[in-house]
Amino acid sequence: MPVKKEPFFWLTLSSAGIILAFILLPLVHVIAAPSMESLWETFNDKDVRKAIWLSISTSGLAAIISLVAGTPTAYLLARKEFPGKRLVESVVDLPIMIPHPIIGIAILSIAGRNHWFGRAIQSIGVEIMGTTTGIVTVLTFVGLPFYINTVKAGLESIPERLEKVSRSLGASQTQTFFRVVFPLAWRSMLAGLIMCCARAISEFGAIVIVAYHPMVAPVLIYERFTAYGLKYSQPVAVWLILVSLALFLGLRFITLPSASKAKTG
Amino acid sequence: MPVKKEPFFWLTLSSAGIILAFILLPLVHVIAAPSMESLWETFNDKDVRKAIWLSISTSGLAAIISLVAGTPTAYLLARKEFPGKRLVESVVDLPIMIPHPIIGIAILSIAGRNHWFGRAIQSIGVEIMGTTTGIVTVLTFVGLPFYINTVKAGLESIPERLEKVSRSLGASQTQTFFRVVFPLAWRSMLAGLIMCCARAISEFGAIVIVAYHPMVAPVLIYERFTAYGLKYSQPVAVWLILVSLALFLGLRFITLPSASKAKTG
Amino acid sequence: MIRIEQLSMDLPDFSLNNVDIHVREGEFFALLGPTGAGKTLILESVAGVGPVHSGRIFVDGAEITRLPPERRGVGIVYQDAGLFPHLNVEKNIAYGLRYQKKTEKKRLDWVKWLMERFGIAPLAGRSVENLSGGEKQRVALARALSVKPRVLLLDEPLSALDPAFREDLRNLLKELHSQLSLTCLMVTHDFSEALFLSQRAAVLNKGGVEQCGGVKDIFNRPASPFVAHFVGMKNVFPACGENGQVRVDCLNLSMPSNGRPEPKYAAVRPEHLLLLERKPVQDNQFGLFPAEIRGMVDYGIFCEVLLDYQDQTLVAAAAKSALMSMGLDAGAKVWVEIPQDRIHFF
Amino acid sequence: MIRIEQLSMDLPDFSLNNVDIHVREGEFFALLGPTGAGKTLILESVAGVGPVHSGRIFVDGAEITRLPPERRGVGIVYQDAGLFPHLNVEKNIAYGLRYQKKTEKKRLDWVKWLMERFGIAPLAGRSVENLSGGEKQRVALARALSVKPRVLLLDEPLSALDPAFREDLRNLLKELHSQLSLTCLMVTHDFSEALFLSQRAAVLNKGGVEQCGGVKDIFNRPASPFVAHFVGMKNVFPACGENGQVRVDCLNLSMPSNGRPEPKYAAVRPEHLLLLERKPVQDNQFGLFPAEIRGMVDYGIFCEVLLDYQDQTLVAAAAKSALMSMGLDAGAKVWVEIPQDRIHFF
Repeated sequence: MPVKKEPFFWLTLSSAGIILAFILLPLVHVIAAPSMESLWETFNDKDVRKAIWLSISTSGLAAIISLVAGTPTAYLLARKEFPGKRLVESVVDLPIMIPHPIIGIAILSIAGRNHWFGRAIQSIGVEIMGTTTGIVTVLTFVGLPFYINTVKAGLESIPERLEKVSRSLGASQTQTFFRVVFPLAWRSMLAGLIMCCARAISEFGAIVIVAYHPMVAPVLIYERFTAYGLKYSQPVAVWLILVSLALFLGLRFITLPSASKAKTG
Repeated sequence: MPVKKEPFFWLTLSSAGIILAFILLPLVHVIAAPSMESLWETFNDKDVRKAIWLSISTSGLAAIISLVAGTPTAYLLARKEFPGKRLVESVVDLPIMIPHPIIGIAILSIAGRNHWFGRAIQSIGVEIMGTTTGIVTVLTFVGLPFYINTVKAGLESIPERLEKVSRSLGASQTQTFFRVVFPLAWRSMLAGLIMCCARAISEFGAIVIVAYHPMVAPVLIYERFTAYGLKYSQPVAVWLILVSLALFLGLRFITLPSASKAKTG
Repeated sequence: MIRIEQLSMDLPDFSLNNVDIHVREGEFFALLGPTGAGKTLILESVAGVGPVHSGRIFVDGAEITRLPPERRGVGIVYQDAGLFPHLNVEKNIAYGLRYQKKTEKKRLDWVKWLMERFGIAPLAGRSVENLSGGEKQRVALARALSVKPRVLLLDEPLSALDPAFREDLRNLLKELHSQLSLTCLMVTHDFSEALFLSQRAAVLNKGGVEQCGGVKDIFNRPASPFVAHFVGMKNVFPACGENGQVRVDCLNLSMPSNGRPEPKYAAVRPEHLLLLERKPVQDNQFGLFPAEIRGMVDYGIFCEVLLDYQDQTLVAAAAKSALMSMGLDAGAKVWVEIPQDRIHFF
Repeated sequence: MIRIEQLSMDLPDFSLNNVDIHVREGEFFALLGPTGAGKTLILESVAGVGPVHSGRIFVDGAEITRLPPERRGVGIVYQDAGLFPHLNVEKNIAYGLRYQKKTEKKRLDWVKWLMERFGIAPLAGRSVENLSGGEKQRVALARALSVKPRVLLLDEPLSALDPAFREDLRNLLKELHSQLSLTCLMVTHDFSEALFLSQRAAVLNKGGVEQCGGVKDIFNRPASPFVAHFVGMKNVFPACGENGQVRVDCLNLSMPSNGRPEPKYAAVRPEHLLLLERKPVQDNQFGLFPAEIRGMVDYGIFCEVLLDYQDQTLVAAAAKSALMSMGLDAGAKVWVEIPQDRIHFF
């Protein structure tokens, strides 16, 4: 491009550079800071392994619950027009905007004995406070919007016409879903699962209210930090970052082909 | 629609109902639980007002920093094609996926004396740990991706052709930005500011590491919860929810016209 | 075979009012109308994949208004083919056979036969994404016919195709219709397609039926100014009749009424207006008058010529080479002749 | 006035190779070519808003290759008008005047004059979103001319318009060009636009210039099979010449060479092929042979007729009513006559 660059161009470039440095510098340092030795030691620490595993398993469970409960809702929002649709969409987005400790407080409030819902679930033996159930509930609450929004966008990109043709060929709506919609939407559903999982793994503020114990990884990191200081929390952080990055790369990998398709098409 | 409904249809409807209940029930309860009296009392509590104000002001500052630093970057990502663009986009998205306490630890790590950056800023008197500066840094870190992604999408919807025409008419790139791009993009920039603000207000995990004091509202709520229990944290939560909801409604209000336009256009 | 009774629907930006249509067994029926006239909505209501607010739909004498689409026995082919992008050609065609009571072998034979019949056997394993428009429509047709529907619905099946492919597929549709004695209901905005393919037609305008009948009849004898314009009779003038004569006052024309005593309009096709460089010798000729060329609209090889005569605008059509050899351009004066037998009164 | 020298660019899915174009002062020059031939890229490189990988561009003798767009004095009008949606008609037109050394009053007068000249004065306060396509292009033209550019670049200015508006704007462009003695460089894929508007033209194909010269010259004497097809000479056959004769072997034609001794191709326009129902009486006529109609492509009032003669395919064009009155359809046998003076050798 032989046209001379304006100051404007250099401004955009330097602002991008500053932002990249701002994001990468702390993250790279926190990964690079601990010695291999301390990383290895942390890896052999039973508590750390347990916490990371609890983080992964509860987040995964939250993602699966989102899949089961969220897919039909995403389909409804992608396909049907109805009065109040924007309101429903707003409610689905709500958990993104609510401060994290409040989410924990809200969930605890209705799980307690002074709310009919709390009494109902306690009578069948479900306890929220300080249990894995509670953690999964919190993580589903924060992860669900990410799943629904991702899958909704994916479903919207499938022409409704294909479903109409399928039904005219003799398939019921359920059969149409599994033979036409699912094969075309599984990629966005997988992306939604990962988004949901990643959001769930990163949660701390709501969990720390509902269940300090059993300890998920972010809580463990927080505890190590408050109890022993920065240096002792860093190795645990590295392991959790690696899990997050793996999810993140998986997501990029899954969305990459469809994004490049959208560009050329 | 006289065609008979399938079980599939009722499935989507009931799943949507369950999800709405799951999200709304706890939030409505947490708002409705405290008595007017305790709400008023909390409102008169100096600490509460100070914390909420700190939350609002630091989030607002983070949003403004995002505006200044993020707008050129969003413009670059929306307009230019360059090798490694996807990588830059991935880095910008990173803060969304990193567990919140780790963000705090990462920022603290490079702000300390055993990192050149920490020594550099401390030598000019900038302290991160336990300061408002630290809070703003953390909130900028978590809010920036939301601002950049929103503005980038907004800029992409403005035809580049308009800028080309403007320049052929004698306007420089900077003049073009202020006379063409900004008037068409200010709505998405405002939406980006609000998104960034809302994300920042909801942050807890990263702040609690970097700066337990001065107390932002989520930290105050957490402290009241751990020190005095659920009942004493709820009134504070109500006030913070109201702030979040105001932002949320503002966002919906701003994005509504452009969304309906996109539908008919 | 298909009977639509008092079909109505009310959508935010469109409404359909009490449409009655009857398609006979084995007939090729065309639903004509401009874009946005509600043609596709009618088609989808027959297939059961669109909204119906009131009215009833019968196929083969049985009411199907509330039947789910998969139990209606109605095939549908859309303008954009609507092939399943995740299935190859063969699997697209075989899609509906799972719901038919047939042995695996019979199914395979039937799909094979269909692909042979539609000339797409060599494409069997190909992804549908890379097919040409014409090939896609062939696959869509084969797929719709695979389940032997009682009725075939066609939604502008030719519109998205290049002119060359269009003719191909048009011939194929004509063949299929006569060979398989299919009952077809086709939506189109192109009258020449209807003229070629269908026996009867209905012209829709603003959510209502404007004229219904034999397609040649509509073409030659439109019953309203809208239909006249739609079938290409672009010159429409008010007319009146008395004393065994019909008159077009604005053109100073008068002729025997021939048993059509009360016409309201007279219409002529652009290609039936003759353009002459100078006044012919025999002076007392019928329908001859001077006009000025206001402009020309270029359609490639041929032009539409807009003519001003007194307060009237006439539209003529002529080959560009003829216009060039006459040296005609905007502003030129010409003589226009309207042959008496080309005027349609209604 | 505009001189483009050895312009090249390499994009992921397109490349432009060493294009040389020279537009003289006051000339209307057309850049012709099919979609994707790189026409708009050339235009944008002149305006300074597109990439240039090598080559040089001069306007008025001064090199502008590395100049920012706002200092080039080049106006540009895009196919979709590219109006600023947040400004009304008047403000769109006045946009560039801020960078001109003029008093406020002079600016207002000038904008007023422009709006009068372009017939858009009544729209001054209107939002540009609700204008018709033709009105939008008028505003875009007025805006481009408001800053008195040395050169006006037009990117398919007529393509997005309805046929009726198209003629309007075409006439306006012609008027403007002669009245203001503008230097115009227009990109188009429609040869008839170039024929009407421009004096000289260049035909682009696959990123290179295929033929350049007077536009009538290109129309009548295309120099390559690509250009022949592009200007509508759809019948192209190999030819050869010897002993003062030129021959088209595949059609068994032979005639005096008239000083064009070594032609490689012979070409005829479809509208110059005559279709006859039966063999005419005088038998020894030139260029007369029997053919079979393979198909017809319907273009509304008129048809292209595809003809098979031995191994060759010929394309003729005729009015649909003429074809109908002859009763011709696919499969029919006809006689085809090629008038000797209609054949172009190159």
